[in-house]
Amino acid sequence: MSAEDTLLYLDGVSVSFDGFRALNNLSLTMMPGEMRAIIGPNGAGKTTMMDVITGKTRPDHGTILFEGETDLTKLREAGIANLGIGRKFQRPTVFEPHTVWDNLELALKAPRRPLNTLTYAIGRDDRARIEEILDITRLSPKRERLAGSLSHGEKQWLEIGMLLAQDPKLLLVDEPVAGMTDAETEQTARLLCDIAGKHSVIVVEHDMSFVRALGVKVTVLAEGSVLAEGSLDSVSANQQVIDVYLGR
Amino acid sequence: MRRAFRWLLAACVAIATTSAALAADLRPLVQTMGSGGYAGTEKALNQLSEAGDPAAVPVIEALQAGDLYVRKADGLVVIARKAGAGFALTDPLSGAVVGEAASGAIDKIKINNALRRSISATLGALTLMSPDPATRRSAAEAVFKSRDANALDTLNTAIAKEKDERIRRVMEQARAAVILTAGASEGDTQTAIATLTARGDRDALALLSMIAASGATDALKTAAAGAVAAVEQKLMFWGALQNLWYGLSLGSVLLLAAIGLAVTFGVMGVINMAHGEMVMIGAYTTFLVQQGLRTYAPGLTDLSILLALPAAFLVSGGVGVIIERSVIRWLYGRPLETLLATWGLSLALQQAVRSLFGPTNREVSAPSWMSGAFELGGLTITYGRLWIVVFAFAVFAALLVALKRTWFGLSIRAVTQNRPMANAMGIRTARVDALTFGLGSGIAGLAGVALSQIDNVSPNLGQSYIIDSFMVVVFGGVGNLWGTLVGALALGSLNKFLEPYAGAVLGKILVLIFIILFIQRRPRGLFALKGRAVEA
Amino acid sequence: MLTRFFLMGLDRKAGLVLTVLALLAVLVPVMTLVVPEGSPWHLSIFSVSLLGKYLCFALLALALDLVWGYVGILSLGHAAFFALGGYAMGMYLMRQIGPRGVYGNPILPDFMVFLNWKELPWYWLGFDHFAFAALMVLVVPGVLAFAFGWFAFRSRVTGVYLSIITQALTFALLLAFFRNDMGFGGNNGLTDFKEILGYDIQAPGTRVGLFLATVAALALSYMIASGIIASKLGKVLVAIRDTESRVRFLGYDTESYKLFAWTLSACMAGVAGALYVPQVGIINPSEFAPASSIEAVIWVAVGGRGTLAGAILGAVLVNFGKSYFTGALPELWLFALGGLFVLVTLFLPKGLLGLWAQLTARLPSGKGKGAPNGKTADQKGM
Amino acid sequence: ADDTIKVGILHSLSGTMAISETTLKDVMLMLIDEQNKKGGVLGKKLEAVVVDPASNWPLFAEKARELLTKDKVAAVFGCWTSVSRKSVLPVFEELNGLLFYPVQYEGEESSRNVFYTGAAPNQQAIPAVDYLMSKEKVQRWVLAGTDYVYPRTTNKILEAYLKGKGVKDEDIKINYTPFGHSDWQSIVADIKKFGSAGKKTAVVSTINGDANVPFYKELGNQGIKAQDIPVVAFSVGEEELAGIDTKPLLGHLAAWNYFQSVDTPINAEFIKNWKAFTKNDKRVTNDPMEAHYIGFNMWVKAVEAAGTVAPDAVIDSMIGVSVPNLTGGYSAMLPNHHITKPVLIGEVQENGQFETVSKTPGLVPGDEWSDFLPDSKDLISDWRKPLSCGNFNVKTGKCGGKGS
Amino acid sequence: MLDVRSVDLHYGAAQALRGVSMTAQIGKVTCLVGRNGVGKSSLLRAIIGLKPVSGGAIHWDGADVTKLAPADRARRGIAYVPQGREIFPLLTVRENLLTGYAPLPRGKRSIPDEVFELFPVLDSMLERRGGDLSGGQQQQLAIGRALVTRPRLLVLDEPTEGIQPSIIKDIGRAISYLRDKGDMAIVLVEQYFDFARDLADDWTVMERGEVVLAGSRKALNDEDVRQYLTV
Ligand SMILES: Nc1ncnc2c1ncn2[C@@H]1O[C@H](COP(=O)(O)OP(=O)(O)OP(=O)(O)O)[C@@H](O)[C@H]1O
Ligand SMILES: Nc1ncnc2c1ncn2[C@@H]1O[C@H](COP(=O)(O)OP(=O)(O)OP(=O)(O)O)[C@@H](O)[C@H]1O
Ligand SMILES: NC(N)=O
Ligand SMILES: [Mg+2]
Ligand SMILES: [Mg+2]
Repeated sequence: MSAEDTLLYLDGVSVSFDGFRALNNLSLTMMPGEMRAIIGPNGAGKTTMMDVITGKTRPDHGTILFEGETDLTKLREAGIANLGIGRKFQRPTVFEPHTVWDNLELALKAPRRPLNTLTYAIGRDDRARIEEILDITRLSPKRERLAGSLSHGEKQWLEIGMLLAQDPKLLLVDEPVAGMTDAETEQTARLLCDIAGKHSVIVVEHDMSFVRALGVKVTVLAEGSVLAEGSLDSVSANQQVIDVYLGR
Repeated sequence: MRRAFRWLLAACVAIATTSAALAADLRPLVQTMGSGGYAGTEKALNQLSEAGDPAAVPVIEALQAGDLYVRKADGLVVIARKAGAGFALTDPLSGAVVGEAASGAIDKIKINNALRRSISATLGALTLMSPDPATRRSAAEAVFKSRDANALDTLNTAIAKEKDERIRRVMEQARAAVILTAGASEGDTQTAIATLTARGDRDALALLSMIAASGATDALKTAAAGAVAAVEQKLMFWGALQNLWYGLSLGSVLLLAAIGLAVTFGVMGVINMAHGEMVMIGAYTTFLVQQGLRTYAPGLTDLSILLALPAAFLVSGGVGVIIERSVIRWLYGRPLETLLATWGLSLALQQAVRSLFGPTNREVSAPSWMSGAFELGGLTITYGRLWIVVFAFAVFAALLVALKRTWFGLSIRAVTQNRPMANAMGIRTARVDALTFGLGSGIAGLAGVALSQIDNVSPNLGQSYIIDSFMVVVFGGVGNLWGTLVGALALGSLNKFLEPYAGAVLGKILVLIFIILFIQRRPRGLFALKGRAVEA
Repeated sequence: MLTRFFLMGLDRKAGLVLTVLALLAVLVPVMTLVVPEGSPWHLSIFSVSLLGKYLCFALLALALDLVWGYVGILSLGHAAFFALGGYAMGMYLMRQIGPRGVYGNPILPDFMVFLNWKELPWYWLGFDHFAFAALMVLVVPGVLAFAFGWFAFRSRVTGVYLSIITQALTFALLLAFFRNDMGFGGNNGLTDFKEILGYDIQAPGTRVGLFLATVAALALSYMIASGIIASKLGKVLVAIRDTESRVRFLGYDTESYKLFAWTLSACMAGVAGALYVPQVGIINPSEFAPASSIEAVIWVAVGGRGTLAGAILGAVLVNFGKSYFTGALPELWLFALGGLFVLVTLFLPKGLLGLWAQLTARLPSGKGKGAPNGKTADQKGM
Repeated sequence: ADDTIKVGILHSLSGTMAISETTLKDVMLMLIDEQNKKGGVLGKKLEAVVVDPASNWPLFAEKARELLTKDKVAAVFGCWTSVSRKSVLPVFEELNGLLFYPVQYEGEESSRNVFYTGAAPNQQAIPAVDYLMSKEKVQRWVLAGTDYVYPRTTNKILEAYLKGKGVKDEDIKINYTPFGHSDWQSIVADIKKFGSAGKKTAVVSTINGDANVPFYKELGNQGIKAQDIPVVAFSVGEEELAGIDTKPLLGHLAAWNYFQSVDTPINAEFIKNWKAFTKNDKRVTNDPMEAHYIGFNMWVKAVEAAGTVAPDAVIDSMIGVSVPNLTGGYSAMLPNHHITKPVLIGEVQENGQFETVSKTPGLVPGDEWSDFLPDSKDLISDWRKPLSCGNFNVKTGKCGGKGS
Repeated sequence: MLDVRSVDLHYGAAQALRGVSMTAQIGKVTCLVGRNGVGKSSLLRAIIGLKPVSGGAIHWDGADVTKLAPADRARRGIAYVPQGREIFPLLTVRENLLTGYAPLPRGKRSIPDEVFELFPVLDSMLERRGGDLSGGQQQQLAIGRALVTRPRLLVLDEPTEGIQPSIIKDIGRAISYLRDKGDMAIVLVEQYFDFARDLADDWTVMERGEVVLAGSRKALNDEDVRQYLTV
C-alpha cells in the first residue's frame, strides 16, 4: 500500500524501554475518515503507540507519516497537535485549576500563538460551540466548576469534550468509557460514530460491548505488534486472541 | 610528651659526653640569652651554635618551648615550668633545681620567627648525633633547610657513623644542600646534584635550578638542567594527582553537606532552606561536646569528635523532628510553602544561635589524629581531609543501605511518593515523616561535625553551604542518592581542576556556568529518573 | 484594542490596587512638599524614599509573581534582572557625576581612577545618555532572560532544576560583579550619585519625582500583568503551570509562552531595579545574592502567590516590617520576621490575600477563581 | 531640646558581618555607659540608639538616614566594610551628620562628615611589609586577598611600593578568592610551592572575615610554619583568633595599631571594664574596638570644646583633638580626618593573643591619599578653614581632584 | 461487619454524601453502584479514612473506627484498591507489593501465592518500576498489593477499569474465591454492570450523595438497580 493516500501510516515502529520492547516492528495504516478500534492485552503497547504518534515518545526505529507526507517523528508535541491530531489520555488529564468552561475554551480550535491568545476575545460561534459540547457531555450544570473537583467519570467526559472542541482530523481516544455506566458507554459509542466520517478516530478499549457497538474494523495488538486485524467477530474467533486477551 | 622524652635523652647525652668544664664555658653564654632583646638572644644563640656543644641542647629546647626565663631579682637565666600557682625553676644546663618563683618574679625570654629559625638550625646541627633516630632525622631535615655551612663537619661525621640507611640518605641530602649553597669542587657538586635529583621535591628543585642558572661550569649547568627537567616532570605528575585528591576532598565535603538535603529535599520534597542550620547545629554540638570534655574529662578531648558524632546526629535530628511535627507536616503537598517556612526557621535558628553563643566564631580544635599531614609518594595528604573523605563515604553508604535495604527505607519512599495511599496501606505516615526529616537533619548534623574541622563554627556556617548543597542535589538528579554522590565529586573535582588556571573566583563562576549548561543537556540532572514513572 | 486589553484585567481587586496607587501619587507629593514640616500630616523625605523603595520591591515581586504564580516558574534568580536594571541606571548616574568625583576625572568614575584604568571600557559607552541607559534598563535584563529562557525552556528544564539554574545564574553574576576587573566597582558598587536628568538627586523635588515615577511604573506593570492574566494567554499560562505537557498536546507551543512571560517579567524587574538605585543611592553586587532572590519569593508567598495584588502587598509589608523591626528590635527582629514567615505558611496558606479571597468568596459574585484549596496548583508547581 | 544626647550605633547585628560588628556595638554601649557614669556630656546623659543594618548595604544608607532624621542623633559610630561606608557617605554629607568609622580601610577617601579612626594603608600595610623586609629578609611575596576593594587597593599600593623597593614581578604573586572561601587546599599548596623556590617568602593576607578560619586551619594542616613562610594579616585580630586553634599558627603575624596584649595600665583598665561590662571573662578586645574608644573620646572632647553637639561646630573642633590611645600614647585627629596611631606588628601566640615584635617608635599619621598611586599622590585633604577640602591637588592648587 | 451509619461528607462547602448508611457482611460481596459523581468513591474514602466525615459513624468489627487514621484501619484489616490505581510510581513492582507488609506482624510477612496466580504478569515484572507499567498492569498491581495485607475488609473502587477481558474474568473468579473463603467482607464499586451482577450478594445504589436503594440480590431484580444507572 502506498503511504500517500493514508491519513496515518506507521511502518516498522519499535520502542524499547531499558531493553523491554513496548512496540515491536509495528505497522498500521489509517485512511481518512476511518474509525479503528484497537484492543489487546494490558501492556500490549496501545498507549505507547499513541505516545509515539503524538510525539510524547520517540520511536527507536520506524516511519510515522501523517497525511502521507509529514514525518511525525521529527516534530514536537505542539507541532503534531497543530497538524490536527488530538488525544484523550487513558488517565483523564484536564486543567484542574480551570473551570470546565475554560478547559473547553482552551481546547477550542483557534490560532495558538501567544499573540493570538493575548488578543483573543470569544465570539458568538465559539460560545455556541462550547455550549453544544457542554450539552453533549452533560457538563452544562458544572460549567463553572473547577475541573479539579469533578469526579473521575466527569473528567472523562470533560476530556472527550476537549477533544471535540479541538476539532482534529485524527482523534486518538484511549479507553474513553472506563468508569462509565453502561448507558453512558452506549452514548459514547454513538458520539464517536457521529464523529467518524468527517474525522478519523482510533479508539482503544477493553469493553467489548462498546467495541461491538462501534462496529468498525478491529486491530489486535499484542507484545508490541499486530496480532490480528478484521471485524470484531473474526478476531474474537481467533484462538490466539482468545488465549492472550479475551479468555474463556 | 615526645618533646619531654627528647629533652631527657638530650640531657643524658649532655651529661654523658661532656665534661663539666665545657658546661662551665657555656654558662656565661646562656646567661647572656636573657639580655638585649631579640638581637641579644640571637647573638647568644649563634655563639652557642658555634660552640657546637650538645650540652646546650636543653637550653635551646627550653627557649623554643618558651620555658626559658630570666629571674628578675638577679638576672639568672632559668627554665621555669608551671607548678601550682607559681613556677618551678631549674638550671638550664645542669637541670638542678633552683627554686620557685611567682609569675611576676620572672620574665620570659621572648622569641620571634627569626629566632625560631635559628633555633631549628642550631638544634639541627647539635642533634645530628643524637642516639634517637627520629631526632637525628629531623636534625638532618633542619640542616637541609638551613643549609648552615657550620654544620658541614658534624654532618660528615654523622654520615660516617650513621647506620640507618634512610636517615643517612636525608643527611646526604642535607650535605648536598649545604655544598651546593656554599660552593664545592665539581665532583662533589655532581654527586650533590645526583643526590638531590633522587630527593626530587620542590626544595631540591630550587637548589638545582640555582645551579642550572649559575653553576660554575657548563658541565654542571647541563647536569643541573637535566636534573631540573627530571624533577619537574616528576613533580608535575604528582601535582596532577594532588589536584585529583583536592577534588576528591572538596567533593566529599560537598557530599557531606548535601547528603542530608538529599533526604529532606531529594526524597521528601521539602525545599529545606533550614538545612544549613542543621549543619550549623551539628557544628555547635561538636563545640559543646569538646567544651564539656575539656572541662570534665580533659583526657578524652582527643575523642571529642567521635563523641560528637552521635550527639550531633541526635541534636540536629531532634530539632528536625520538632520542626517536622510543628511546621512541615502541615505543608505536605505544598512544597513551595516549605520554602517560605523553612526560610523563616532558618532566620530564627541563626539568630537563636547568635543569641546563645554570640556572633563570633567558636573554636573547635582538631584531635591529634586529625591534625597534620603525611606524605604518600609525592602527595601531601592532611589527616583531617582524609578522615572527612572516609567519613563522607561511610555516611553515604550507610544511608544508601538504610533507604534501599530496610523496611524503614521502603516506608520512607512509599510515604514520600504517595502519602495518602501509604497511609491506607497501613504505614504510619506521621511517624515515618518525622523520622525521615529527623534522619535528614541528623545527617546534616553529622556534616556539621566534620565541617567544624575545616570551617568556621559560626551562626553563618550553614548559609555558606546551603547553595552548594542544593546545586549538588539538583545537579545529580533529585531523588537519586547516587546522583548526589557523583554530583558532589564531579563538582568538587571540576572546581579544583579549574582553580589553578582560572583562579578561585573565576573557577567558581565557571562551575556555575557549567551547571547551567549541563542542565540544558540533562534537564533532570545527572542521574535522571526516566520513563512514565516520573512523568505521571 | 489596547484599551480593551487593559480593561479586561480590571476587576474589583485591580480597581482597588490602582486606586491606592493613585491616592499615593496625589497624597505623597502634597504631604511632603506642601504640608509644612511641623504638621502631623507632614511626610518626611526619608519616608518618601522608603516608600519608593518598597514600591520598587513591589514591582519586583509583581514581576516574579507573573512567572511564578501564573506560569509556575519559580525563579530563584529574579534579583539578577533587578540588579542588572539597577546597574544600568547606576552607570548612567555615575557618568552624571562628571568631574565632581574625588579625583576630578571628568570621564572615569573614581573606582576606575584608583585602580589605574586609563579609559572607559566599551560597555560603559553611551551610558552618559539617559535615553540609552533607560533602553538598557529594559534590554540588558530582557536579552539575558530571553537567551537564558530560550535555552532552558527549549531543553525543557522545569521545576527545581530551573529554579536552581536561575540561582546559579545570579550567583555567577554575583561573583562576576564582585570582581574589580569587571569594571563595575567591585564590592563597593556604584554610589555617591549627584544628579539625575540634571536634577540634584537628593533634592526633595527629585525624590518625590522618583517616587511618582515608581508609582507610575508599578501601576502600568500591574495593568499589563492583570491584562495578560485575564486574557486567554493568561489561561494558557496557568494551564502550563498546572500540566504543561497536556497543553502541548493541545497544540500550544508552551516554550514561546513561557519565554514571553519570562522575558516580560525580567524587563519589569529591570525597571524596578533602575528606579530603586537612585532612591537608595547605591547598587552593589549583593543585590545579586541568591538570598535577595529568595527574599523576593518570600514576599510573593507572604502576600499570596498567584494574586498580583498579593505580591505587591507582601513586598510592601515584609519590607516595612524589616525596616521597622531592624530599628525597633535590632537584636530580635530575625525572630519576628522568621516567625512571621512560619505563621503565614501555617495559618494563611494562600498568603495574606488568600484571606481576602476567602472573605470575598462568600459573597455571591465570587466566581471562584484559583484552585479549590491551593493543593492542585502547587503540587506540580515550582 | 531634650535632656539626652542621642548617639547612633550602626553596626550589623545579623548577616555575614555580625560576626565582626556586634562586638563594636557592645563596646559603644560600654563607652556610652561609662561616659554617663562620668556625668554624660555637656551635662546631659547620652542615649544609644542601636539599629541593625543587617549586613545589607542599602539598608545601611536607610538606617543612617533614619538615625539622622528620625532619631536626630548627634553622631553615629558605625560601619565595618568599605561598601557600607560608601553607601552611607552621601547620606552623612547630605544631612550633615557625623560618622566615626573604626576599621582599617583602603584609603582614597576623605569626607568632611566622616572621621576615620581605623588605619589607612600607610598605618598598617606598609609598615608590615617594611618589617618583613628588614627583619625577616623576605624577598618573595604572596599578596592573598578576598576579592573586593580593600584588598585590591591595598595590594595595588603594596605592589607599587614593593616594586619601588626593587622586588621583581616574578617575585610577587597575587591571589584573590571569593568572600567566605572555604576550600584553601590548592591555594595553600600553591603558596607552599611559590615559597620553595629558594627565596625567603611571606604572605600578606588581606583575606577578610569568614574565610580566615579555614585558611589558617589549612595552613596549620599543611604544615606551613611561620618560620618558613610567615603570613602577615591585616584583618585577623584577637576576635578572629578566638575561633581557631592557634597552636599550629605560632609566629604568624598581624599588623594593627593595637593588641590586647599591649601592656599598659590604660589597656589593662579597658580590658577589665570590657570583661565586666560583657560579664564574660573570655571576651577579647581588638583594634577596631580601640578605634571606637579613641573616636568616642575624641568626639566627647570636641563636643565639650564646642559646647554644643551641632555638627558644624563639632567638626571644626574635632581637628587637633588629642586623646589617649590604649597603647600608651596620644592619638590626635588630623586635618584630613584621619588620626595618628602607632603601628604594631605581633606574632600569634598559643593562647590566641599577639605578642608585639615591633612597634613604630613614634605615631604614624594616617595618609588618606596614597603616595603610591599615580592619581592620588598629588592629593591632600585638609578640612580646616579656609581650605576645607578633601581632595586638594597640590600640583594644580585646586580643590576637586585632578580636574578643574 | 462493616456498618456505615448516616455519614455526611463535604469537600469544602460542597456536600458529597448526605446521611449515607450501608452495611457489608463478612463472606459477602456488597456492590455499590451509581452514576458518575454520585459519591461512590467518596463513600469508600470515608470508610478507608482518607477523607474525614462531617457527620455519622463508621463501625467495623463492632468497633467505632470513625476517628481512626487510615493506617490504623489498615491494621484492623481494611484494605483498599483505589480508583486510579495510586501505585507508588518509583517503587518496583516488588516493593509496591512489600508495602502491604505494613499492617502485618513480622512473622506473617510474605506475599501470598494467590497474588501471582491471579496476576502472572506481576511475577514477570517484579523489578520494573510501578509507574512504568501499563494502565491495566497497574490496576492488577493495586489489587495484588491490597491482597498482601491479608484483609478482612476489601474495598475495591472500579477494579476492572482498564483491564483486559480475560483478566476481568480472573478478577471476578478471585473475588468469588475470596468471598467463598468466608472470612472477608468485600465492598465493590463497579460500573461494569454484568460483572457486578455476577458477584453481588447485596446491592447498594446511590444517587446524588444518597443511598436510594439497598438490599440483597434476591430481594432486588436487575431492573430495579439498572434504572439508576441509565442517563
Ligand atoms: N517508561 C517505561 N519503562 C519501562 N517499561 C515501560 C515504559 N513505558 C511503558 N512500558 C511498558 O511497555 C508496555 C506497553 O505499555 P502500554 O501502556 O503501551 O500498554 P497498553 O497496551 O496501553 O496497556 P493497557 O491496556 O494496560 O493500558 C507495558 O508492558 C509497560 O510496562
Ligand atoms: N477532591 C474533590 N474536591 C471537590 N469535590 C470533589 C472532590 N472529589 C469529588 N468531588 C465531588 O464529589 C462528588 C462525588 O464524587 P465521587 O468521586 O465520590 O463520585 P463517584 O461516584 O465515585 O463518581 P465516578 O463514578 O465518576 O467515579 C462529585 O460531585 C465530585 O465533583
Ligand atoms: N575596610 C574594610 N576592611 O573593608
Ligand atoms: Mg494503555
Ligand atoms: Mg469514583
